[in-house]
Amino acid sequence: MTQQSGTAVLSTEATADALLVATGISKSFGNVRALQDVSVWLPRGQITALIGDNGAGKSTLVRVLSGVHPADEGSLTFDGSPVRFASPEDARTAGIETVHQNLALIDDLTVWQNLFLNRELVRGFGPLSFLDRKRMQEQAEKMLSRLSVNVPPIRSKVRRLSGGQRQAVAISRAAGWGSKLVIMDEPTAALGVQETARVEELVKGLRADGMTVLLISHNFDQVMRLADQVWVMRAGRLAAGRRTQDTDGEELVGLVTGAITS
Amino acid sequence: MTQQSGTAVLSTEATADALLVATGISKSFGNVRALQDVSVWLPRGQITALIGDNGAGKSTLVRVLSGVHPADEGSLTFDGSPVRFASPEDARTAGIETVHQNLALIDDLTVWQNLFLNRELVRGFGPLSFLDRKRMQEQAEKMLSRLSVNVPPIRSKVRRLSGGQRQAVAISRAAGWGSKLVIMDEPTAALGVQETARVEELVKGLRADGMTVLLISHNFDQVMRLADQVWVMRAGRLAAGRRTQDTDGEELVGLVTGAITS
Amino acid sequence: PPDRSAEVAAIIKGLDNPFFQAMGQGIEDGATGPVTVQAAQSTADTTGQADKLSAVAVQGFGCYIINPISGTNLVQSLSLIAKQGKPVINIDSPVNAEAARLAGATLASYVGTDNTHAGQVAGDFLAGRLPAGAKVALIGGTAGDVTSRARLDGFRAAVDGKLTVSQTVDVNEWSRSEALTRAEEIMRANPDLAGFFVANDDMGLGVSRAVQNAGKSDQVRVVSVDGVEDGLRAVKSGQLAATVAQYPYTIGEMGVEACRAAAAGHTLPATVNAPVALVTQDNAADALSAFPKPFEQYDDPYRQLLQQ
Amino acid sequence: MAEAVAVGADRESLGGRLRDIGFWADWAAVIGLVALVIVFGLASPSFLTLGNIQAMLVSAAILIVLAVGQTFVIATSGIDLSIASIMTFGAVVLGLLYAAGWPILLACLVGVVAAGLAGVINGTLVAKGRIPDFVVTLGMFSAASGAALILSDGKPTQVVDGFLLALASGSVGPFGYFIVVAAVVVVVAHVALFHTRFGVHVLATGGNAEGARAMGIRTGRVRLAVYLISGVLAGVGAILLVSRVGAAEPAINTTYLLNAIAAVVLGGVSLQGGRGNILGPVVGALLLTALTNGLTLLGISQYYQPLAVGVVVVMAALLMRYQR
Amino acid sequence: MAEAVAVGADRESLGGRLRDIGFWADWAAVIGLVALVIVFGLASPSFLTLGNIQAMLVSAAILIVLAVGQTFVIATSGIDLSIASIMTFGAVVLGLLYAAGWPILLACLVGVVAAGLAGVINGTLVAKGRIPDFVVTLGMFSAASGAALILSDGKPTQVVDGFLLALASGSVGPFGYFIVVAAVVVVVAHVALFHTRFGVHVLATGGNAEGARAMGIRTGRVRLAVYLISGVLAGVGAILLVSRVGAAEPAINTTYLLNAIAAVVLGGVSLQGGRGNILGPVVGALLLTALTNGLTLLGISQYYQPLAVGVVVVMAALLMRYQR
Ligand SMILES: Nc1ncnc2c1ncn2[C@@H]1O[C@H](COP(=O)(O)OP(=O)(O)OP(=O)(O)O)[C@@H](O)[C@H]1O
Ligand SMILES: Nc1ncnc2c1ncn2[C@@H]1O[C@H](COP(=O)(O)OP(=O)(O)OP(=O)(O)O)[C@@H](O)[C@H]1O
Ligand SMILES: O[C@@H]1[C@H](O)[C@H](O)CO[C@H]1O
Ligand SMILES: [Mg+2]
Ligand SMILES: [Mg+2]
Repeated sequence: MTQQSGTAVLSTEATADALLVATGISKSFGNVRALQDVSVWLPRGQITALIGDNGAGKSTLVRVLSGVHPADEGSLTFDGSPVRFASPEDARTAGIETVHQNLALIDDLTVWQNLFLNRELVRGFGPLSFLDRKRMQEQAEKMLSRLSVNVPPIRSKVRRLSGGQRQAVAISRAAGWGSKLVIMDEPTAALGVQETARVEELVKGLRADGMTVLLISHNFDQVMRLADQVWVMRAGRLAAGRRTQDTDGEELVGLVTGAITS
Repeated sequence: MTQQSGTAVLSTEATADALLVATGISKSFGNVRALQDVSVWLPRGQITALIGDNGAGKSTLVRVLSGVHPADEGSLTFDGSPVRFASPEDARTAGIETVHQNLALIDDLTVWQNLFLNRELVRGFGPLSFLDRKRMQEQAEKMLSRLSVNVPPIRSKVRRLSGGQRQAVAISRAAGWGSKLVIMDEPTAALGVQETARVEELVKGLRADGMTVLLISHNFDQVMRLADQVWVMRAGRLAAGRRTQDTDGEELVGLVTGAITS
Repeated sequence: PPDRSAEVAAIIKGLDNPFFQAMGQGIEDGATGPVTVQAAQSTADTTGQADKLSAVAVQGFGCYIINPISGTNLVQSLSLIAKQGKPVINIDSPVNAEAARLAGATLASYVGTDNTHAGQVAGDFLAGRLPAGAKVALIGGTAGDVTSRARLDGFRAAVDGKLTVSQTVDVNEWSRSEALTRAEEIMRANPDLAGFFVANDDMGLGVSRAVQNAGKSDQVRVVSVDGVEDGLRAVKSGQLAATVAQYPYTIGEMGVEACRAAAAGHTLPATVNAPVALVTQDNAADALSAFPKPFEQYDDPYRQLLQQ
Repeated sequence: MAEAVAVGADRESLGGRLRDIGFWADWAAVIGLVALVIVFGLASPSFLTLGNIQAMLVSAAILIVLAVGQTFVIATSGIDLSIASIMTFGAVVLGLLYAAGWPILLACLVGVVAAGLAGVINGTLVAKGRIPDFVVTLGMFSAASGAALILSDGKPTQVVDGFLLALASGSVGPFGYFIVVAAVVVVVAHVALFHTRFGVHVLATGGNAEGARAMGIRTGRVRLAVYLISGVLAGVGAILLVSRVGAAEPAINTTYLLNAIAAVVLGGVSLQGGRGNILGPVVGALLLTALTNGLTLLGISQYYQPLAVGVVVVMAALLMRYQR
Repeated sequence: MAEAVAVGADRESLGGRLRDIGFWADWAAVIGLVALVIVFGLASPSFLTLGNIQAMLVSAAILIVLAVGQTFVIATSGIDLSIASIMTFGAVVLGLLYAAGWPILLACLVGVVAAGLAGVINGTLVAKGRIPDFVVTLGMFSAASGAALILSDGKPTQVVDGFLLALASGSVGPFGYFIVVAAVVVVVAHVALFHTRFGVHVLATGGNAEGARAMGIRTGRVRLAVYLISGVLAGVGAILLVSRVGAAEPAINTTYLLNAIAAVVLGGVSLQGGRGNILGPVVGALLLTALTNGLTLLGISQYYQPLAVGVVVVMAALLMRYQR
């Protein structure tokens, strides 16, 4: 199974069918250079994985793509046109939904309120718009049932959920908005077998629906199972890119650790 | 590889060589019955895994064993004598160190201060005991170097660490106190390949040093690699117990999901 | 540092009360040269006032005027001034003599009104107007405030055996709105209440408002202390039955005159009584037109010294 | 069918609630108020008269308005220590404009605008300047009372005006205008907090600002808005205050500051933010008002009043710790 | 060799620190103080005279002692709103015992013990009663001032005593006893916070109480201890206060409450807890004292003083937001 070397190396030159192209992204926090000249692209309608060791800069890249942090340098092209995301709202409006590593759930709000956060449904118009609770609750039920085995009533507060249940809520939220790109930062790290399987199904379902997915994962088996393409980061830099069919878990480990270069 | 049925089923009757025996543990939070009549035991000097789906009650059982929550019902025997842990300090004094799922790190303290939390070294005596910073920093360096590839200077604050780095600090702390039992609640969930491998080495090292380990994990490959014995929980109850050599990943999945009963 | 030995520094009590504004104004108007007037942050700010006196003391003024919040709070700072041998004029509230002696602080002169006396004047007035045994209630300023307590004590002593004091409440920070609320409640608990004695005019105006709101203007009389301009107006219009005017303006003015007299080498009288006048509807018009000065003749021994 | 199930579930959960100490804890302020009303009602015949109840409501009105403003700020995990001095500042502006001959309605409006502006400064420093709420509003506490003193030169201004007089003494049926104003503020605030997107964003900002931001909520604007609300309500409080005492006074009332916070806390709103509740603080304000009212009616020595307030606050909190 | 490297690393990090705005932010209070000293020193020739500096230090002493107590509480993410009224309560106890003929030292001791007991009540309610700090101490703010009024019957007690007089006016070299007392408190507090296990546990409790508990730290006891410290220091403040004003007065000075918190905040201690610093609050207290002193020397109307305090607090905070 193991192919030695000579694997097709992915160029950082974007192809025409890329949904998102990031070029030369750098980002520092004080003295910490979290990202240095990172260029990646995500093929439209495919699942791209982003892997790398702890502290490699994966979450930082995710936050740049989703508008949380502005990049210090570099540019983004999304769906054919250059974009600058000044805020997460900009990225969401453009069609990028993100499941952050820390989930971005509001503990004291209910499950349905979290699902509709900043996407609340209202009745009326202008200053006389009031929340349409009933409709949100109904839709929330549907959004969750697609995914989870063991989700508590949608009216309970998120604070009461177990780690896995929380993850399920955050993923349902990102998947629920008919967006173009869904970014998931280690979505199955805290999940049990059944939930992990469900999430993997869901990710495949998103692709089947024509969505593009960026998946951060430490689980290389999962990456090999799901992804069409893989970017590898090491210490803040892009280390390599591969089509999944041209690589295997062993090579990925080597690229992540630096045992194999390029 | 796959053995069908007829596997040796582990009795919840403790054997004489058990380091810790928990009998009939129940615990509710308001209306949520997180644990119901759970009896398990941990063989001395071995690695025992605890698996189960999200919300099965694993973390709650860990918190009972480590003195964070008192059990509503049930009893504990540790190292041959009955114990009641009124506080985490009691459990630590008895020789139980825990890596909690939320890590229990203090963000605004340094790495070395976290490693020595509530185990601070002092000079002088009585009310005139002052912290021996130098000695703590030196020892901290040693504690960490055993484990981690990518740990920042021990004088930096924990707040600045990445998820994986934080996990590494919490694990080093639990492993560093020559305790009898080390409990780890999903210690590698957020870790990269290299760190995961290191942690697994460390867990084996603890066993080699004669310590007993209780490992909570969703990763069944890891469980099969490391553990000598496995307890399976489902919805707050003990579902099954197995010696690792008598089972396999497939059976574990079945037990966790409830597809296989007993 | 510049030579300020020809200048006067005054440290007075309050910050946000017309009583002390008038006092400050009197000090400034009475002075012939530069004066510095500073006040404490509130009438509970004993140490803050002491700090201010210490601060001006290091500047070497030629004369100091003090209106202490309590009998002893300025004594430490006074001992600093004593070392400079500069005259200190005590106005309004007196410094505790024993404490001053222990600290080695000497006072050149005291001019002020006795707050207990002011309360007595008010008490005599109400006792004269109301039938024997009529019910009155007392409203004081911040609990524990020295001036408020002296006024209330004086009032109680004067009406003892003549009127019935049904209730006493204190109002935090001498707040007009809280005084109003308390007065409403007291009237409700005591439907037969005939009068209020209120420890200052500002609160007195709130209490008279409560009386009006309750439609009891004919039945309940309000007397307060201070004689600030709004108070005098209220007496004139009948909202207040009377106010005991203490002429803070004149007290301030006499304070600077005392400084001038001391500078001129005169020996000052130990104690000078500032004028106190009971202002009722009869003389309110006169009082208003003379404001901020007293409308009756009064003794000013300092001015006499200066005119010699 | 699905409907029926949902309703059934709700009913069950209501029943469950009543058996849960958490439910009672959530309502600690109400229980405290009821207990006080019973005790005082038995002890003083005047306490439960219509007149006294009306008067209590009137005198609670300012505190209610301030507590509602404070609630919005606290729900974002902020705190507004400047609320009472902004009220003073608004009152002084109102009074000076009135004294300068402006029409009363315009003077009131500008007073509210001035108070709102002070709120905007708070909000801007908190949101854009990223300074902690406590520090900003501690600074504004000083600055606004200083501004009030400077503008008024330390002197109160009499405001004797028909409109304000009517506001203080008039009523709709048994309810004084003050109560009507407070009720309108309460209803609008409740709707804003629980039935609009803005309200959800306030709670989200207070619960997990970083998470809210990641979801695209402009937490800076939310913070600015709550301080604006708090400032404007302090301005409304200023109108009521001037109308009540017939004068605009530069003295700050620290009692209002501490009581406005105490009312919110008694109302079960966590200072951690993320949880809001409008009716709780209203009940808290009523409780504090009833307490002083009752003690005054009973003629209990004024020295015992602060002690009683302290004990009640702590006792209500002892119940409240079982809050969910 | 290992030594040499460590030292080198430290040196480098000091150099790095100076280039980092975070370093300056951490020292905002010091920078503010230095700026004030320069401005006032130029504007008023009396400001930098020995006499004035001594007077400022004396007048800052009480505030410093209270701010140190407040710092311990804030480091556990609590807040003590009752500190000024506990000081008043302690002063009244001291005064009454003195008036009853007790020896002065015993009266002082019992005053401190009484204040410490009030702190223990705070701590017990916070730790065992699990009531939020803000609520408990808001309650105690009322209760302690009520107790002071009841005990003293609202009357001040003259305490004219040789020992206290000497305390207020005596000095060791150029340093008044007040300054010596404050300095001892500061040094002991610094050592306790940074060089003992207790100090680490205070910071851990404030930073992450749940985590600290999981590590076996008795966070309840830690909370109790910080309120005890805060109470005892309020008692020490009471001795200084009585000594300074020559009387035990039952009216509380609310300036101390707000200034003690402002000093801590100016000193760069986060109200979120988990971070502590003793010298910062001391500098904060000096800054607030120097500000009032300088404005008084310049003869600026007292109406501008609250405004100036507010502006300085906010400006220091603007620098502080770059804090690390
Ligand atoms: N807000 C921040 N401030 C300072 N440093 C940061 C911040 N966020 C990230 N870093 C630093 O940037 C580097 C990259 O962190 P990042 O979280 O992107 O890593 P990661 O690849 O997601 O790691 P993990 O697999 O552990 O989640 C780390 O050294 C981290 O400490
Ligand atoms: N402090 C608490 N208060 C209320 N409910 C709780 C609390 N802790 C846990 N629970 C509930 O108890 C149940 C068991 O939770 P627990 O965290 O033990 O699960 P777990 O097996 O560790 O799950 P995961 O794999 O997701 O970590 C869940 O339903 C959870 O919501
Ligand atoms: O004498 C003054 C005035 O009456 C003032 O109104 C309040 O404080 C008192 O000390
Ligand atoms: Mg990450
Ligand atoms: Mg768990």
